[in-house]
Amino acid sequence: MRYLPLTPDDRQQMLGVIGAKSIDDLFVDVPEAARIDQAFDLPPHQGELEVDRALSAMAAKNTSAGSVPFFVGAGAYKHHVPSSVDHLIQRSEFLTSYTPYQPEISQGTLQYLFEFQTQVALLTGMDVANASMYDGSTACSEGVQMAHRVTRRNKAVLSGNLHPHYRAVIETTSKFAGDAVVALEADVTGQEDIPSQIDGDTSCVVVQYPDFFGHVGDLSDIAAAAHAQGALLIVAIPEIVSMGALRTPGDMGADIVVAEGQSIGNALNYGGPYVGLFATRQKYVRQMPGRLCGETEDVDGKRGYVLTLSTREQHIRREKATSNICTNSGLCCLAFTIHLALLGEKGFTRLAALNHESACKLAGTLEAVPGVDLVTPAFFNEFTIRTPKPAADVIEALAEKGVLGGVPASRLMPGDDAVSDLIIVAATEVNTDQDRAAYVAALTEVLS
Amino acid sequence: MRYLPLTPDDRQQMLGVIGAKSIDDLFVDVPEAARIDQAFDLPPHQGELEVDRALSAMAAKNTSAGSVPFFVGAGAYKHHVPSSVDHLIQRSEFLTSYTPYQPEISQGTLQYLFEFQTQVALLTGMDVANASMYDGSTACSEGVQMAHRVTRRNKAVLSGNLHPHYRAVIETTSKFAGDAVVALEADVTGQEDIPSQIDGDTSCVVVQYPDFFGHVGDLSDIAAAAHAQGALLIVAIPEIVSMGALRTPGDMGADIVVAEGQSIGNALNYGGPYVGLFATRQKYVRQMPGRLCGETEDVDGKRGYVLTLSTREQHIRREKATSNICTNSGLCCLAFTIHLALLGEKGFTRLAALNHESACKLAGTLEAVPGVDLVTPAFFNEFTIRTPKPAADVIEALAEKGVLGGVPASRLMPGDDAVSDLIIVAATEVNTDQDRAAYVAALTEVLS
Amino acid sequence: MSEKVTFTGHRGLDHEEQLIFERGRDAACGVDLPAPDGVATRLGGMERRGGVGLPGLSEPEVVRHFVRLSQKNYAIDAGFYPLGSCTMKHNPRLNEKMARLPGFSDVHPLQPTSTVPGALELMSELARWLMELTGMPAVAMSPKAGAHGELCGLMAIRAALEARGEAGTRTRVLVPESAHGTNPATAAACGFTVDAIPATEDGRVDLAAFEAKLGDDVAGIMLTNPNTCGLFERDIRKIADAVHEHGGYFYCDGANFNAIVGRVKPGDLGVDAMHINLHKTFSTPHGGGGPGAGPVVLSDALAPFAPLPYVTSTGGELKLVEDEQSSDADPFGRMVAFHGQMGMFVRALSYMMSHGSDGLRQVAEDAVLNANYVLASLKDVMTASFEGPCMHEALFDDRFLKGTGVETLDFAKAMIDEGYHPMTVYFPLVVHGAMLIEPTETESKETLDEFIGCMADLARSAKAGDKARFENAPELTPRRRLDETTAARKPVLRWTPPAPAQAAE
Amino acid sequence: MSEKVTFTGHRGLDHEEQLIFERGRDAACGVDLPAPDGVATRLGGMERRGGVGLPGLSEPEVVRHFVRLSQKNYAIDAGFYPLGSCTMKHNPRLNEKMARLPGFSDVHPLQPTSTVPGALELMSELARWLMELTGMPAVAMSPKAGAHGELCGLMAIRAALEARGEAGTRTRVLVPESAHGTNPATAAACGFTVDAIPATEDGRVDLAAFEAKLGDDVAGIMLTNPNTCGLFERDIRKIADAVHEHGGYFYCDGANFNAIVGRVKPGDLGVDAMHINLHKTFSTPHGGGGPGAGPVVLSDALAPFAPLPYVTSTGGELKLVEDEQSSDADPFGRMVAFHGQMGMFVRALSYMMSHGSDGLRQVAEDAVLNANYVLASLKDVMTASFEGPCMHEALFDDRFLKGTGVETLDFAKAMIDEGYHPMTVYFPLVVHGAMLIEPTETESKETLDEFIGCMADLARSAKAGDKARFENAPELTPRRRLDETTAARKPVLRWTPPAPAQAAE
Ligand SMILES: Cc1ncc(COP(=O)(O)O)c(C=O)c1O
Ligand SMILES: Cc1ncc(COP(=O)(O)O)c(C=O)c1O
Repeated sequence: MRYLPLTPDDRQQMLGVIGAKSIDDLFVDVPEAARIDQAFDLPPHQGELEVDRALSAMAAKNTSAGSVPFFVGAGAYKHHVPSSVDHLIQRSEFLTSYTPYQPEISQGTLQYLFEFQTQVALLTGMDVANASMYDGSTACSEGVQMAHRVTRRNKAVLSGNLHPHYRAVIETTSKFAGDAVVALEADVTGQEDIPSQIDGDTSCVVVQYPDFFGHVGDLSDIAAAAHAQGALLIVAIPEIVSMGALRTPGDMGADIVVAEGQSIGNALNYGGPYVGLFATRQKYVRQMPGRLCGETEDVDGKRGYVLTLSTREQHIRREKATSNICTNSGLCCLAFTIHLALLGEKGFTRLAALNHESACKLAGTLEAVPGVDLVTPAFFNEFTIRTPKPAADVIEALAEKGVLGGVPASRLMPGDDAVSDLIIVAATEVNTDQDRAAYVAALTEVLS
Repeated sequence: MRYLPLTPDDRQQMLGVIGAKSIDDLFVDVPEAARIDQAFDLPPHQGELEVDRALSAMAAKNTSAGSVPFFVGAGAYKHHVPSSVDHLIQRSEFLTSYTPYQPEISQGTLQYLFEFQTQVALLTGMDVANASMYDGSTACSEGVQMAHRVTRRNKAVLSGNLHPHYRAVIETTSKFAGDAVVALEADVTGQEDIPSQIDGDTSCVVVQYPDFFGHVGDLSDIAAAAHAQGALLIVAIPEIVSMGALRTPGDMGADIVVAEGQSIGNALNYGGPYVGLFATRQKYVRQMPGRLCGETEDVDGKRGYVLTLSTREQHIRREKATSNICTNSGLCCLAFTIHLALLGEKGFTRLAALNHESACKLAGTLEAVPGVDLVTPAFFNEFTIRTPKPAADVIEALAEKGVLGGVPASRLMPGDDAVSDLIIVAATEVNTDQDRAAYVAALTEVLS
Repeated sequence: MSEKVTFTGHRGLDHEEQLIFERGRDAACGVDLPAPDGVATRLGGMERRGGVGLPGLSEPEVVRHFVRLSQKNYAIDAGFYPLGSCTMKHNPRLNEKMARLPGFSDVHPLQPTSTVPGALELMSELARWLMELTGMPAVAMSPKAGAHGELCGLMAIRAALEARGEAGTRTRVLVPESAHGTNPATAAACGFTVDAIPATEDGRVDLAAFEAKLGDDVAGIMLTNPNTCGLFERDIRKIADAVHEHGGYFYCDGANFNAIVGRVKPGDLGVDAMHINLHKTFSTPHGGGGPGAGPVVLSDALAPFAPLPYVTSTGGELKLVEDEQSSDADPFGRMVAFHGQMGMFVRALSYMMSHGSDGLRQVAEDAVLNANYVLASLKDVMTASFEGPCMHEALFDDRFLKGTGVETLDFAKAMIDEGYHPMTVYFPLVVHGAMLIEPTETESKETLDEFIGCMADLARSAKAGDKARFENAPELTPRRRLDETTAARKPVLRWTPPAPAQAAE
Repeated sequence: MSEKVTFTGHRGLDHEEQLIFERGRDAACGVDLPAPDGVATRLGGMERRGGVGLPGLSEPEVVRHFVRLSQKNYAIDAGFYPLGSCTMKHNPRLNEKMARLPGFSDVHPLQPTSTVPGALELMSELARWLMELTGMPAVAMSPKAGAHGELCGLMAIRAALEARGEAGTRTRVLVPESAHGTNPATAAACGFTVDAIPATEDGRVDLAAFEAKLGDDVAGIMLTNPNTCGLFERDIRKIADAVHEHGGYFYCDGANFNAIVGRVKPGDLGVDAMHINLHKTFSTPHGGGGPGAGPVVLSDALAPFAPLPYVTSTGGELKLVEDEQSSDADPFGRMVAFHGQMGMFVRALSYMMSHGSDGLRQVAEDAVLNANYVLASLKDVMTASFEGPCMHEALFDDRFLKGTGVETLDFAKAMIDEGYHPMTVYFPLVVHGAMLIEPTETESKETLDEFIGCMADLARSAKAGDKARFENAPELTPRRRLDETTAARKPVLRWTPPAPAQAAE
């Protein structure tokens, strides 16, 4: 078996050194009843060629985003990732190392984490960021928990236009942690009144930006209202590319910013692995979840980096830790850091402009399809349309025509009749004129 | 432009340091008439996404070997290459370095070349091998030139069953070098009488093993006949995997062995880059073409490797060099070395057995197709069949049915009527029962 | 072997490397994007104010930067990395290739399910392997890492208690002292109080102490098996039965499943929930800290509460259940957006299929054999913490260093100079100055022999009083020991532009 | 910065690594292949006798072995590599990805041409770019590297002479002294005699000497432009005309086309044949020594003799011409099996399309600017061999080291300790102790400034008599200076199994 270096001879010799007669001697502590000798109902080992063929056949059954006009978003986005990103993250020294517990031989990982933290802080307009969470949704839930710790309160107010999965994760976590959640109804107009929901028990308000339907609006009033009550404003950003075009949450008074970083450097991967971004104000640093990398010096006075403020973490603080997270999204951070380094200021802002323009062009043509209404007057690269037929059916019919046209809001808000005719449509720099034309043609047909 | 680090500011500053007003000042030595200012009839720069799309569209027009039942050989073979091979050869330190002129910082390249040389010597049954030639055909031609140097004669006798491209390369080179070539007629039976062609002027005999039609036979008599006349035996091996199953040329008295190494570690690549293997007897080392890597010690007494015997080479010996080769097939050697290291003794011999078995199975079923004759009674993984219709038409008809069934001998021997009904068919470990069944079904239809 | 000081600070192949922020130039860029056409924007007045502050670099600069950074890292691919509890085994490149097939990597979690039958097939096939190997009837696939899997398991337990109306009373979770930090942290995050169980002299749960702690307020136990001392909990079946008798559930931390896969089915041990670190047992790469994946197998008692989403199969037809409305069961909620770590699923399945039923059993056997070989070879030069055979990792403590002035940390740092990544140190907490060595099954006897020789030599050195070899270590690395105290006291967590030169006052 | 000796021989991240032959075990294997079914063989009695002698290693061992070897190499991706004449520029990964598209990498050279229209399209598109950029009417695509391209060009010249009935008389080829070794070697391989032309004081061909050598027996001249001193041959047009007048042909070595692409068309200079190193000008990676590709552009005079195979286009329809029977022209023969370096063609076209017409011109300008910046910045501390602006590379000689006891080689080795790959040394032969620095256009000003600073510091050191810095260099590398003399005197070119212990006599 190709991954196992020990030969039968080696095994014999080693058993001899150990003083064991057979390998079974080493499993003596296993209760007899639990020792398995019969085979599993699983196939035997296979060569590369056979495994490759079997998995390739499975993969071939899926319609990949790059192979069709593609407009699906709602929390994960199809972008072009430069080829050097994937090349670099596969370098053995990045791919096959672990958490930088030994900083002397982990400066590579530590330095990119420091760069990542800086990038995230810059993008969100915040002071500091951690070295990643699993994804946007779990980062968001961790944000709520942190707000509870900071404010010593335990009620979170959630915008109704928060991604339903994010909301569900917060609700699930809060339910078991014994925390309260006030979740507003979805508001397709983007006009919900959040400030009125905030009271003296509120630890935090969670809003999404751009929101689930694509609306972009000023959050300063919400921040002010929250702060007035001693609560924190948490802003969740599912499409981090938007930060190349939009005012930052930091600029509008956010206390915690969480985001899904997938768009930069990472593939769609049917939902994971992704990378959760987590940023906050300097003063809250010691309440942050997750790993932090900090600058320091070695004994020769050379600048270097280490994991720091570990006393917040589970391996030191155990049940008093700020989070239970251990393994995070290391390699996805790296992909993010490299892609963003390639983009730089010019590339990142242009990428955002191209995304917005792609969405504007698409919105313009879809609006013109008879029966279709644009629900979101202002947006970044994602907007919502209302169709005269049930959105889920429309999307299915489009898929049959080879166009992946977006996400029916009903898929994520299954109980809510008010959204059954809404499609959330995303457009990015990868969409071409032909893609848009194909969408319009297919949609026109489906609706006629 | 993403690959160019200089900014307009940088350029200005640098011109200042140089004391030039504009970049044109640096091109003053170009005759005025030759200075170009008009644009070329070529598109402007493009982003990754655009280039990727354009080239992917071109690639998609080709039928890849892995996507169909595939039996094409005649000097290049479809094998499975383990994924770690391509991963490792893309490591920056291998991919973006050059000829190891500075051994202190090139031990990685030098050590694998030393391992490569050893592997090639073992496979061919020879004493020593060089660090690669461009491919099998050019290696073969270099072998002839070397034989001329060793024997101080200049007439080469070529078997008629030498790959026509190899023969053409030798003839072309020899024509301009002023050397004589006696090339026999192709002999489909594999019974040609070579010894009778050797005389006192003959510097070398070149035979292919297995030969162009797939025949395998003992070369000892040819070696003896050559040696009796003071000539050398050059054996060309287009399918190096055969060395896992067949007697080595070294074992049969060959003096120079050249081979195409593509099968191990390297993709089909529509014909290149490939890797030429070149092995010989110890006593002829100083007449070898190409680079050689040798073992030595550094000033601290540690074992290390260097390029050696460079006085044979063009950069030292100039017009007296043993060859004009400079850039060779470095990275293809590396792929070869890694793949063969993964295979090892067990894997390599089993791979050869599987190839042979695949061919035996295929030959067995094709033989049974009405009208088809097997021309080669003994073979390794490639054999020749005679079909009742012109082979070129049969192959084209098979391709239309989605089966790439081999090479019509007439494609490579266009003048020779005797071969117009012959198809050279290769089978390897990648062929499945389904592939074979598809071939038989398609062939039966085509011939009916 | 030189004290040579260089002008550039670089040292041969080892390059000093600044931060990208220190190298960037405004006009440089590492991508070529077309200029926008200038269509009217619809940002609703929410345009970004001011620049982002990102550095501009060309592609060659970016590539070189990250290549240089990589060269400052230790990695499995480059050397022996016996980091206990982390299972740093070989990461086959086939798995990377499979995960990058566009049919897996380039599909969106919310594109119509009808367009991704192969994705559902992959998840369901991986689930089948996991259930068969663990002998458990259900598996929750979405957790994103081990700790997240723990949370999933405890939530399922709590949901089951709720269904029984006992969530309010059963609030205590028993956690052995030797447990990984994520265990107590998770229990707390899930609203439980944590009650520590002491270990016996032989490194297992103290059965008497454990039984004494059982009671009506106990929600369950979180037990790691094989445990973090690398030992099989001999009384595991008794523990399971006892906790069940007392109305609690048995959460098993399966991070060490590597040691027993193919030889023991956790289902036979009375486990109610167990997470599996795909990035340990099934070799998805550790990637400098992640990502991982932590599917949780569940017993019949907990299966109904498995979180959303999940894939069901009826008559061979696969269906993705994403919301309560479509669920026949009682999912306790949702742990994450979308469906889990698909990229890791592909890699893990590729690994499992490569090994097959026979190979996975061999994996456990070789992992255990390698650990015992190290244990047997070093027990006379170092101090093994416990008697008898270990499972996949060998635990030593610092008694052999007593009086030498060398501490576990120094010993670890000296190993770095010798070309090794140190073992896990100071964990588990149940022994003093712990050194937890996990060789994994993908290391050869030759590698172990070299390692054993080196460890013996270091132990001899320490005993012979050669303190300098340890105190000054590491000396041969891109950086030497770093000042962690200052780092924590005055945290510098991001780059900031240098302050402009102060005007003279 | 430590003299520390280690037990293992490893030094931190730098591992000693044996040969695979020294680590192999018979029973180990790095692949899983199914057992053959046992069908009767048809080898005709030609079974291999005895084993091959290959070592057996598992996949993890093989991966680690080659990763460790890689870590002993310098590379462009890791640092500045100003190896003159070799154009060590950035190798974009996009090109690697494109070359691996199955439609390019997994197609066979002899599968029916009807199944590879995209391959012909790619070759013809690349040919179009090369012809347009060089201003030449034809290109032979099959040569496998620069030297092979030279051979192709000289064969075309000889074929043309043959067609004129002058092959027997025109046997002399003029080659400047400064030429790359492949030039004279190629001329000789093609049956010509080589006649060297001296250089002028300013590093160009001595026009008078050249003209004096012209005559009826001259087949042509092989002239490198820009030449190997990094200078544009100002008289190139005159040289071309003179050689043409005398009935000869002008072969231009285009290895340095990088310096002028987009600014000068060799076709305007009277060139008859010129090879282009795709692995230099168009950035296909150097791969530790290859592979490269050396297409040759041809003038109208030589085009009819271009070798087989080639692609023609009639009315947009592409056709692959593989044999004389199907050719309308007079191909001089065939240089290689199949159709050339397709994998390199894809990479080169990807590179060209990325830069475009505008970008390629910028490539030349930046390459020349970078070289002149180095020249201007170092001409006072080192000795520049020639006056005036250079093209893409700056040539220095060892006059500035006179009396220091430091030689060019020592200077180069000291650069290694400072983190650089040395420039090309002792080439070209026309100056003493040559140092040929080619920065390429993909290096930033910051990198050049750091390099210039270091070179100045080294020059100061040498002049200040700090010989140790040079003589002992390199000290910070995996190996220090190696004994090349013994290597050549008693060549050990392969591993051989250790001899069994000798019986006592
Ligand atoms: C015993 C044990 N439990 C739980 C975990 C947590 O797993 P993860 O890091 O994937 O969250 C670990 C990982 O370090 C572990 O070793
Ligand atoms: C000036 C010059 N001519 C010719 C060559 C030969 O090219 P290749 O190495 O591709 O055969 C080189 C390469 O080193 C060169 O620099």
